[in-house]
Amino acid sequence: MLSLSSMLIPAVLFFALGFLAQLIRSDLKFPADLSKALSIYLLVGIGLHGGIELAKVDPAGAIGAVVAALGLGFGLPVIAYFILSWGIRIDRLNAAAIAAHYGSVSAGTFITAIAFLDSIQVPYESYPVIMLAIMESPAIIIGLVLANLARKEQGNGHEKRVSSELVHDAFTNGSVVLLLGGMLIGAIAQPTGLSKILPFYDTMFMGVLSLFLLNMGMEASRRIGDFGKVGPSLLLFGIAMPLGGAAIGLVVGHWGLGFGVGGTMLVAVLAASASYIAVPPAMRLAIPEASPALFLTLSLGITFPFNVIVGIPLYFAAAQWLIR
Amino acid sequence: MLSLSSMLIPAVLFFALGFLAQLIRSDLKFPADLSKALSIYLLVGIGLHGGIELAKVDPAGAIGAVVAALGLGFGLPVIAYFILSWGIRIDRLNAAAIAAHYGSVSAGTFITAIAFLDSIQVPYESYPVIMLAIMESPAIIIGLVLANLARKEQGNGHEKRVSSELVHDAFTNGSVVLLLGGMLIGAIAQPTGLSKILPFYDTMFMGVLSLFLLNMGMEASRRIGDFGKVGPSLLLFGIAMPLGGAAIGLVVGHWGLGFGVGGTMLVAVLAASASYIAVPPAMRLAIPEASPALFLTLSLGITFPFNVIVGIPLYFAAAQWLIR
Amino acid sequence: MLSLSSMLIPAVLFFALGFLAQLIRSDLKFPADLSKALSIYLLVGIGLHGGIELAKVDPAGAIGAVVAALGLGFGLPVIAYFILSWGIRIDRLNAAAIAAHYGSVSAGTFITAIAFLDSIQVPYESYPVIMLAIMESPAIIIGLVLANLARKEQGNGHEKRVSSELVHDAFTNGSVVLLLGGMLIGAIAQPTGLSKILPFYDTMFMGVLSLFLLNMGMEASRRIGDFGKVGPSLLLFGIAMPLGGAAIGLVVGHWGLGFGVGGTMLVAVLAASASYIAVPPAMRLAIPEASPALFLTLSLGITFPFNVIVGIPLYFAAAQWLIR
Amino acid sequence: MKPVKRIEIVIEEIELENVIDELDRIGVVGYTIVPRAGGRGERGVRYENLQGLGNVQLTIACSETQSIKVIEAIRPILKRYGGVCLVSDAMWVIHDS
Amino acid sequence: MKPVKRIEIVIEEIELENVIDELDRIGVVGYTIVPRAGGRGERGVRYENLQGLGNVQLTIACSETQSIKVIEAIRPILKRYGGVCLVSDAMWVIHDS
Amino acid sequence: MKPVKRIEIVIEEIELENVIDELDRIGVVGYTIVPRAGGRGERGVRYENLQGLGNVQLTIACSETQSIKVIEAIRPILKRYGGVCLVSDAMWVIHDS
Ligand SMILES: Nc1ncnc2c1ncn2[C@@H]1O[C@H](COP(=O)(O)O)[C@@H](O)[C@H]1O
Ligand SMILES: Nc1ncnc2c1ncn2[C@@H]1O[C@H](COP(=O)(O)O)[C@@H](O)[C@H]1O
Ligand SMILES: Nc1ncnc2c1ncn2[C@@H]1O[C@H](COP(=O)(O)O)[C@@H](O)[C@H]1O
Ligand code: NA
Ligand code: NA
Ligand code: NA
Repeated sequence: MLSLSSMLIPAVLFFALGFLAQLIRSDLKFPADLSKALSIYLLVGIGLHGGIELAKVDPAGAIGAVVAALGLGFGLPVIAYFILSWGIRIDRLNAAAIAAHYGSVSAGTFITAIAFLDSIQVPYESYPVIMLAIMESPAIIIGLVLANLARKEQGNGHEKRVSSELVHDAFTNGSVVLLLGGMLIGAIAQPTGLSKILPFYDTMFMGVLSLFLLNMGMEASRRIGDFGKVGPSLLLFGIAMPLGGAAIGLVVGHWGLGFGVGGTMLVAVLAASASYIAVPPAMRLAIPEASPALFLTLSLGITFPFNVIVGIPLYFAAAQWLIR
Repeated sequence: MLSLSSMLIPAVLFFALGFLAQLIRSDLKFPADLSKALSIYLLVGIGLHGGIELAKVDPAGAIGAVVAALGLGFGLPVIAYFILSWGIRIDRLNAAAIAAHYGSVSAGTFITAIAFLDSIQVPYESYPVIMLAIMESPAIIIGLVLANLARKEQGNGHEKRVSSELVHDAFTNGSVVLLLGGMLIGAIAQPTGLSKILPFYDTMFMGVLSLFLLNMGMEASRRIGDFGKVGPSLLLFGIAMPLGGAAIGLVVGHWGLGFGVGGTMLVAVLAASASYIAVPPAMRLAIPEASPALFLTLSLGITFPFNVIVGIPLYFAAAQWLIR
Repeated sequence: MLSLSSMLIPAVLFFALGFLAQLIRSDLKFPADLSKALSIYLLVGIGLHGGIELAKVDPAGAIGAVVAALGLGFGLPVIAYFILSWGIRIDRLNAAAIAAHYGSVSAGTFITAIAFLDSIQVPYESYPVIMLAIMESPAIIIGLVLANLARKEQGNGHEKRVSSELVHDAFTNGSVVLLLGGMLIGAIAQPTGLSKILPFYDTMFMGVLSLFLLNMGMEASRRIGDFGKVGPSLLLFGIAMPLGGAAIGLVVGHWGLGFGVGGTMLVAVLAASASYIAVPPAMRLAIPEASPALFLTLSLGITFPFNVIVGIPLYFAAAQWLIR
Repeated sequence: MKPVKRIEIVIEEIELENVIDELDRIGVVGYTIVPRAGGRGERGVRYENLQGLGNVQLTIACSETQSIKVIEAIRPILKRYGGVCLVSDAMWVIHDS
Repeated sequence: MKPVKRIEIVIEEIELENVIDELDRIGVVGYTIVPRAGGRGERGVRYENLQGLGNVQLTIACSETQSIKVIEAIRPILKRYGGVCLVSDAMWVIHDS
Repeated sequence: MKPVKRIEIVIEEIELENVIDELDRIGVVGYTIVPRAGGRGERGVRYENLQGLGNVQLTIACSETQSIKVIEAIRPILKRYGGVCLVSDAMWVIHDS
């Protein structure tokens, strides 16, 4: 029942519409610049909201969230890597690239989770937004470290050192800049001025999300063609990993951070989600030996739809069950 | 007086501004991706509104509208075809291509008509939106059937069968997907969630329309250069056909469907309008022998401006006169 | 204190964020079509607001503003030209091109000034918007006249007459068309219809400005690389000229037009601002011998940031001091 | 470096799908697409627009034998819908990946 | 297939109108435009931007005799505004439409 | 007109920066970029998207000696990331600016 109603929140329905449009081979075109524009708006908007909320709460409280975010950001990709290379036995370099995606987060999934909580009117803590911003980057570093270890073993000369340049790229990533920048502005901007820009970022937020998800549905659907290349065991990983991540997230959110149902569920979503915007180009550059057909299909074609349609209500139900 | 005030609704003024800007050869540029974005927004928005309204009314009542839409969608292109090939005596293939445009509809004209009704605060039925979605496709099929008959007569081998592929394209057209998808979401989405995205699709709707019409005014103006190629009799057709279509639409709306002034006028607008977004590429693919200089100039350069500036207030006055 | 609080209005903070993002070489991309879309929206929006306000006030009162705008538009570039060629002694053609930029205006700076006044809740006259529209063009003509004089002296054959074509381009410039068009529509459109599009142009205005300034911050930051080519004396000009212009604007606004603090400050901003959208391409075409590395770096890289961060609060303080 | 034929095709956006189907049919794997192109020819001016009636520029590097197949496959489409197809010689920098 | 000259011109967006006027003057009908290009040359870096100071890539296939006219018409513009113009040989796939 | 080599490179958007660094290193000043390209090759289909995994088309006109340096600099990148590099002959219309 929860699950069904959640299927029917507009965000999910627009995602499904886009997925379907592509499936029936509609000639519907969604300009790439439009989805870039929408994602800029969404990142700034979620940052602003977060910053405004955070300015109200105890900054000390944020420390726990920061530590948890770093823990998850560095821990999850390592777990994913071992499952992939020892469990599923795919080559180390693809394992490292995929692991980086699952260690990082998907802002789209996070915002959809917030749309879910809003539509069933459940409150949530403001700290998870910081975690979203922090968790973007660490996994990228881990991914490269793992790839270099793998290359060393294989003894091929292509080690690309974790150069300052690469760390720079990971932390000056466009998404991170917009999220942190938005949070800072939300926290320090002069109130009257802020009140003048908020209608833009408030009134339109969920509507813009609906168009963004329409497009992401189309992109997810485009990946289906590569399911063959991915193979059953990896496809299974694309569903098992978010479930495992969510479990860890629930523990961290509830016992680690003492969040309520809303906040705990959001931490689960962060841990369960896989990046499909920031990490793919980073891994393409850092681990060219890895196949985008694998990591994009898993993160965008499997895990993202799974989280949006099944995961979010499921993690919410789990959070309720934990905190009853 | 009605006509003058209608000239002064912002939608029309923005159309005129765009038309003028092009006429005076301003260097004003309107990015193609922006107009694609605006039309995606407008189609989803009109669909959503329609779906919400339709969820409130008796679904049985929709059946009449569906039947009427199919009747108009299949009937109007045939009428147009005979006028063009027997009356104006242009070659059969161009006749078929042009006929398809006039059998289909223009969402831009329909939404401008709604802007007109809103600004003079006249209510209207919700069924015409379904008709808008349904009437997009049939004319495309008819156009091809007519073209094939013509080709057979001319005995040139290029018959392109009304392949399942072509029917597929006609019905999975991007505009249709967005309209029907929006309607479905509007009808079934969970209310709280819907209330969160509506501000985006409500508050901004008429404003977005104003920018869209600014661009359409520019595009219409661009067609003037081809008036020479079109010739006086076809230019006359571009004004006579919408008048004839509107007359049929008034009859169908009033006596056929028993709509009020608003709804009857909208049916007239549907019948009077010619497609300039969905049908041109379909005809370009299906009837390459036909000249875009003819069908685009007629639908976008003549009929669209005529309907927006003269037609809409005229059809409204006629509907008032019918239903006094 | 005024200056600090002004630093903290969101408009300025977003500009700073964009500037910083580029400075730290973030991979943040801002689609060119998006900034074109935002500027179309902002120009129409500011025009509409202006037109609505102007419809309320005494049209006779506008005459003074028009005269003042023409005076500043024709006078400022001449002043700038003499400072550049006699004072700083740069070649005449670059002097002419740069002068044209400083004689014209920056809508972005003007709108940021309005954001500033709104956020400290200071009222302002509606006439300056007309001045904004009028001041776009004259400087372009002056720039070319000066360039031709220079070419005559140098006796090189490349005189490009102030052809009707060029005057045409100056006055049919896209920004001018959108500003004047928006003003006209705001003044004459039917009220109910207008009330339906205003939410779009009101609610979102300051938010859209924030994204536009984010991008302009990035663009300004990009110019830093050319500071070397510009050299210290020209860089100084980029700060001294707006200060001088502002002084003239304050005199014109207060004694010439009898405006209050808000209006006087806006006239100062108009005189202080340098065009970085409309004039660069015009000068590139008219004076190809001039280096974009100079005029773009000065107007977009120096004067625009200076006005947005330091100038606006400064000119406001000066206006307050004048009119206490 | 190995000598190849460089085939440059300009067609309408809406025809691209058909052309790619043809390439698949004759086994041509590689091509580069530059979308949002405009131009002018016998059929008048074309530019990127809402209707998708603009052009795309398609570049194909292939062996001479393949190039002949491509040309034969493309010619009827050009005949029917217009467009241009230019063929020239080039050297392909081999990177044996 | 008939031999033609392939002329490839890169100029600033804002000059395009002038160049097309020149082509009309010398009777060149066909050309292809790729807008939103960027690049670097003597005059520094250019990229698509709000001011329209980016580049466009213009491709013209024409006879040798026409190509000479085009080059003569384009040269002063290149001299004044910068840009490049490359000329090479190509075969035009005829589709006698 | 002077004879030059026309080098046409298609690579992923994200690699562009590295390639330009290489060009700077070997002293190549001029190039033209056509962004937002797509295509297909050994590594499957690519198109402009949110992730910036589309292609860019890079055109370089330079002397034969420079062309050799460019090719040597580009080859390892192509080997590692894929893409194509075509080299052909062209005449550069000199405008001695
Ligand atoms: N001579 C030419 N040189 C370059 N491009 C051409 C030429 N002729 C046609 N084209 C391109 O091919 C498209 C279709 O040509 P057409 O079918 O002749 O109208 C035009 O829009 C141009 O982009
Ligand atoms: N050697 C070259 N190879 C390719 N394109 C070039 C070359 N030189 C210049 N260009 C293009 O022509 C434009 C103008 O060049 P310039 O006038 O030298 O600054 C540049 O922005 C490039 O797009
Ligand atoms: N034979 C070809 N002709 C033209 N472009 C190609 C060819 N092969 C590859 N490309 C381009 O180079 C990109 C990368 O190729 P690849 O690394 O083989 O996947 C593709 O997306 C195409 O844009
Ligand atoms: Na994760
Ligand atoms: Na119709
Ligand atoms: Na000024």
